Amino acid sequence: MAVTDVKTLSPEAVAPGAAEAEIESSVSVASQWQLMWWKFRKHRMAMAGGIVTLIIYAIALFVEFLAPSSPGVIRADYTWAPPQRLHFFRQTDEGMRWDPYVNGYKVEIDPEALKRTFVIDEEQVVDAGFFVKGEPYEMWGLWEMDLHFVGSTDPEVPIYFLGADRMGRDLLSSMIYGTRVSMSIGLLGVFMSFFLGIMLGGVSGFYGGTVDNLIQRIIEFIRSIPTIPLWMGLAAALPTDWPPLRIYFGITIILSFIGWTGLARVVRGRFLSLRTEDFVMAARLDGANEVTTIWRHMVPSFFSHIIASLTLSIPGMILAETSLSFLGLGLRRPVVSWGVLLQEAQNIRSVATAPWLLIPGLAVLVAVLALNFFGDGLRDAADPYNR
Amino acid sequence: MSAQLTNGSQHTTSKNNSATADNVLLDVRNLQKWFPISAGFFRRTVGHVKAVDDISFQVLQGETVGLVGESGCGKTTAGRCILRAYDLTGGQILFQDHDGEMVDLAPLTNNEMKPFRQQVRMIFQDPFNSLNPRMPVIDIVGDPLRINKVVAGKELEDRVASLLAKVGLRPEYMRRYPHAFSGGERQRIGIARALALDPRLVVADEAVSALDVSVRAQILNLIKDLQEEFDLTYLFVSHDLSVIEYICDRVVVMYVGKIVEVAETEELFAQPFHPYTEALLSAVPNPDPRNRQQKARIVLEGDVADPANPPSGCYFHPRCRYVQDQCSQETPELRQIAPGHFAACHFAEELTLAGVTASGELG
Amino acid sequence: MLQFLLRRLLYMIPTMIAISIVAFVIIQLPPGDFLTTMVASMAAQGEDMDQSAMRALEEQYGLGQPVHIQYLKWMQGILFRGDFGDSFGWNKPVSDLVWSRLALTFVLSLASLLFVWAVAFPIGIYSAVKQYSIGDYFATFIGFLGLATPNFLLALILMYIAFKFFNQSVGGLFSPEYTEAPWSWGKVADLFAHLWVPVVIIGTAGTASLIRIMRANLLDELRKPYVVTARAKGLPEWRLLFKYPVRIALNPFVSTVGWVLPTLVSGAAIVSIVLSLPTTGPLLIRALLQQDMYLAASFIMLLSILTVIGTLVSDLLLAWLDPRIRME
Amino acid sequence: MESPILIEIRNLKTHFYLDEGTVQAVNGVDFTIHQHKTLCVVGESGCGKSVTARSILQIVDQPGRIVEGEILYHRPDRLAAFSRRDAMSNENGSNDSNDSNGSETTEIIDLAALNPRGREIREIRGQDISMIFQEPMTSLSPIHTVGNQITEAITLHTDLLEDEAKEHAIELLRRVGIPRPDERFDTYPFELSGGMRQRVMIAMALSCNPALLIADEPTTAVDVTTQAQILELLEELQDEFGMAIMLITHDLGVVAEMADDVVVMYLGQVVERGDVDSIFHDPKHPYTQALLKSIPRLGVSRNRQRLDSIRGMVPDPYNRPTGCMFGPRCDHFMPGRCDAVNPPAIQLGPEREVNCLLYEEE
Repeated sequence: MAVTDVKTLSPEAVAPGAAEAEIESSVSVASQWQLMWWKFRKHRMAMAGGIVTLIIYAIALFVEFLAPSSPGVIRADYTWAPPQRLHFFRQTDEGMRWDPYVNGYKVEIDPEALKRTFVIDEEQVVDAGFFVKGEPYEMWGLWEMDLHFVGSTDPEVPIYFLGADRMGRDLLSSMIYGTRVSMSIGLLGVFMSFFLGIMLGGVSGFYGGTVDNLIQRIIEFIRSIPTIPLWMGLAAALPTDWPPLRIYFGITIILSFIGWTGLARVVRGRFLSLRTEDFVMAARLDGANEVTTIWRHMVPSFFSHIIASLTLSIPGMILAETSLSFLGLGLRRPVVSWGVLLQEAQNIRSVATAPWLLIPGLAVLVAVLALNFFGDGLRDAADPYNR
Repeated sequence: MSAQLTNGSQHTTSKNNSATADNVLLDVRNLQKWFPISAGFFRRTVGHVKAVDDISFQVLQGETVGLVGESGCGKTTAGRCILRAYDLTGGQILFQDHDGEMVDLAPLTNNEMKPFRQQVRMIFQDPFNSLNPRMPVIDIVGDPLRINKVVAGKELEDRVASLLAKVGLRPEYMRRYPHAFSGGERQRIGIARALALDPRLVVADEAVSALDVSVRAQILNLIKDLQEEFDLTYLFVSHDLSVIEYICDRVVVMYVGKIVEVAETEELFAQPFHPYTEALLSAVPNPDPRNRQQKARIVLEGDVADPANPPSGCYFHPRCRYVQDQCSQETPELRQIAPGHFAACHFAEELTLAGVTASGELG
Repeated sequence: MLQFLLRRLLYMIPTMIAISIVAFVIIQLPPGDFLTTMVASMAAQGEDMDQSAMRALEEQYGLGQPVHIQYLKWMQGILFRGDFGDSFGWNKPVSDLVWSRLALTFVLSLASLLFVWAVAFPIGIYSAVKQYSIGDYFATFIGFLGLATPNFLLALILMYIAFKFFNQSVGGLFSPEYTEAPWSWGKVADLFAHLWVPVVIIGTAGTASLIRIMRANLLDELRKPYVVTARAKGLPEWRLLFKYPVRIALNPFVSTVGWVLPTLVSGAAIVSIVLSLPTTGPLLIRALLQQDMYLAASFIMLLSILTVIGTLVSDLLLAWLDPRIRME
Repeated sequence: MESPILIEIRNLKTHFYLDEGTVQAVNGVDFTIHQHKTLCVVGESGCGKSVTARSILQIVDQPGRIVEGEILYHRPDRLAAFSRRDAMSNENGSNDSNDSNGSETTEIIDLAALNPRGREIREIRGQDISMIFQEPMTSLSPIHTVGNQITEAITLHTDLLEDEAKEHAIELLRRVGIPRPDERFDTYPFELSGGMRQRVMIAMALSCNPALLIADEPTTAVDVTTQAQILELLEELQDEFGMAIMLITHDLGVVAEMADDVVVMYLGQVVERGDVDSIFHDPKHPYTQALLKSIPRLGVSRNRQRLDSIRGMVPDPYNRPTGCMFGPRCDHFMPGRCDAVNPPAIQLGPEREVNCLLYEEE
């Protein structure tokens, strides 16, 4: 099937032999979305990226259930506790048996620095399990639950699959909660810049002339300012006494303030080139008014490109938020994002003592990579009629 | 056709067009279209490309008028102005309404244009760009019907089916998208779209230029057949003189935004009055190797003038082999040289120019 | 060409004015000012500031006046006296603080730009000419990885590796013995010995995207008919490659300075904070947190102007390279 | 055909290997080009005429390559070639080309067997065989001056010094009818009109006095009056330089005006070949016959008889018919024969062949 897809896109495609008639006609009546899907499906890295992206967003959706505990729980007696590996099988007299557990900690004193450090004690066993009852939470803020995907069977003894930070907070739980914030801030920022970009780019591209000229100058201007200093300035402008949620929205607005320029350029470019397309003129000559021409003919022609550009701009947003929060200018606890978590690793001393604090960076890396591959594939598939 | 021959005398320039015969469908008067050239930071207009500069001609009911010239002569722009795809810089486009009244399309707003958009339709050059690739054929051909609320629902489907059958496509293909068709078939879809609203005037802009030789004849024949069947009037824009000769009753020759000659096809090809027309005819390669030796080809010097910066006087004078002093100073008017035969050349009467004889040789 | 240069210079004036306004306004946005921040921090330590002292400070810094007056005074100082106002936090004129740091930022950004080009150019060409080869896939993969890694994370990882396995610190731009020393050849050499670490870190993301751009440009050019013409002349492949498609693909490549430079300056700011380099970054963030108005505004403005000038230079370079633009 | 053979193409097959399948762009083509003659290859888009031309110079675009066949180049004596060059450099020497008519061929090279990136083929490109293309705008580098691009071709194949080459290039520009050639030497292609650019291309192609000039649709992108200029120029230059011309076109009018010999192609195969008069006045293959009837002719079609069109359309390259390529559209289609056998070339006379079963002798 995949082989015939592209074949029939060639301009000289004609009535086929009887054997191929069925496949042929399914391609003949395929809409642009079907053609795009067929094209996208062949792009392996993009498919993989898409799947990973979906998984990450699924995690973001079910954080309360997936996280072993809440991200804010401070346990001063577990400062910088190292990660505990989850063992699935336990050695017993009758052989290996399914019974998840982790090894406990013992405290060692570093004789030189006179520092207390935790090390894994192979002797101790802490029982762990899947679908365990633990700390109660409100699922999506709607109903009470206490079921956790994975965790310690004894609520009194915490387990740190990915270690603890300097205040004994569980890194894994924080990271899972951070997924929701980091992934959604990108999405929200992108939707806001999408709105601005479509509006201003559309006006610019469709009407042209003075308006276009003005908007173009503004875009050029915004793009010539280095983003991080600008973002830093704007982020520092957010009052420190704002509640976390308002800060969160403040940051999305700041991120989209610059993000829209890129999209506006794409939209404008599309409008400009479409305006001169013959089929758009044909629609006008059919008697279609401006609104119909735009919505029925022009927008569908670049909508897929816009979706691709949107996908490709989410990673930028995620990276920007991470950088700002890392610097202490973005989000602050109790809101956790990957950037907020990475702030714990800001100086070499903490990194040296607790290298696992860098793990949220890995989450950023995976998410951004997946989105980039996904977006790249979308962009390639966005124009199925490319001759 | 003979009726139009006698009518030719009424076909005139702006000077003496007081009378309009009943069978004048389209009367273009002093049509002008200038495109601004802008430059600099503030996009100031620094000049104009005079794509169409003051042209007048008429199209009679039921005839095919050819608009011919080289690229950049303004023939496509003129066609699009008549369709009101562009706003005019100046002039009138008088179109005979159903009740016989002449209506000027030039000042109409988009809304006021709507009833006329049904009567004046267009066939595009490029069969690939002119069909929205994201729409199935039924929408492409049916949209004009839907927008103008002619028919809807099942009836619309039937109408599209019969239109497709008319242009030689299988009606069952109406759910297909353009990508499933070849160039020739797409051009048929474009023709079906143009015919959907029972138009009276069809502007065909290089309708066969992008097609392969073997398909071109099919489409030319189709265009001719449809004219008979639906009593259509064509304005046929093309650079290909042999196609023009085949399909047109009357020909308007343009050079750098101006009309240089208008005549019945047969007369124009047999006895041109403008040196540019002569050169054009002479440049067309003759598909018979035996005529090669007899032909004294006129090869024009230089290139087509720049419409943003045309030469003085007659725009053709720098390339004309009969050029006189007068030509660079005075702009020649389009005037009647013989009945129904107009040319814009100071020396049209004095010159004896070569045309094409019926055997295909140059006389 | 001269006319082109003049026109471009003229375009810069409104941009510069707009930048100065934006920089100033951003700093004014947060409620309160340096004094309230100071009072708040003093209050937190249980101290009190007396009213008359506050009034005197307010007077001194002109904080009571409307914003536009403050802006105009500030601009006046800059334009006529090169005076960027005083830093509240440091109690020094801003101009004493910015220039040396700005110069280092400039050196760092320029070095990063050169690094980015030097790396992206050959790899991009290789990737395009050997499309779909293993090397191409490898470059593409590394490119994506580079794009996905935040600068500061790379800095942290490098620091960790250096600390853990080589037991040395990679921060700073100078060895301790040169930090306070006056400029000398030794210090310059020391600077270059330290420079490569931040340059590599800052340059990674830019290199990755430039490789992709170079590759895409060159692939486009390689398909153009003039390549066939040149081949039909009998040119050897390598000579053909460098004289025509590479040379033409260079133009869009050069024009990328326009957006690569702001990214590099941004990257330099954040990496400097992590690696504690004596550039604008750490000082800017401190100024922002303290609402040290003139210092922060001056930094933002000067950094922006630096990139605007960089873009201008790239435009001129482009015009020099491409006759179509030059003769427009 | 008294003129000696220059290029002999035997069973040439050039295929393109794409993800979607193999396109047999050229599939078993045979023909001959004679010295000092003009051969026109005519056919519709996708018939493989352009790929055939590019195969001769081994400059077929990437996924395509020659898979079978021979392209035998009978290299004329270079001494004769040099004498032609001398004839050219003393401008006034008008019609010297007849002198070199009898030039002996010293070696025969199979171009199809040469390494496409090797030295041998590069020495032939631009020197023995040169080429001009359809779109003179994109076929010239936009950022190098025309002088630079012509001079490069000269210095590449001769040992002329830079300023001698420049002199020669200006001479060539003058010869192809470019006014003020010494000024135009330093202009960029975008400053010239389409016709002028095509002249520059021609000047470049003739710079080393080739034995064969391949012109791939040289007038398709230009206006009819410019087309007349270019064709006239080519004829003049052929008289003067004595090279053979292989002209690729879809325009039968151009063929009638220019050709000595004609090759008609359809879907990657030759369907008919012969001298120009017999192709136009005694066409044998149903495709050639139909093609000639389907074009409107100036003067002739004035009496408005309907054009005889060919039914259907050119099949797409992945769905080639079995047997005769033209079978599904042919009026003389013989079921069971035409769809079973790919018709072989049938000799009708010297240099006159048709690939059609109708002419098969029982």
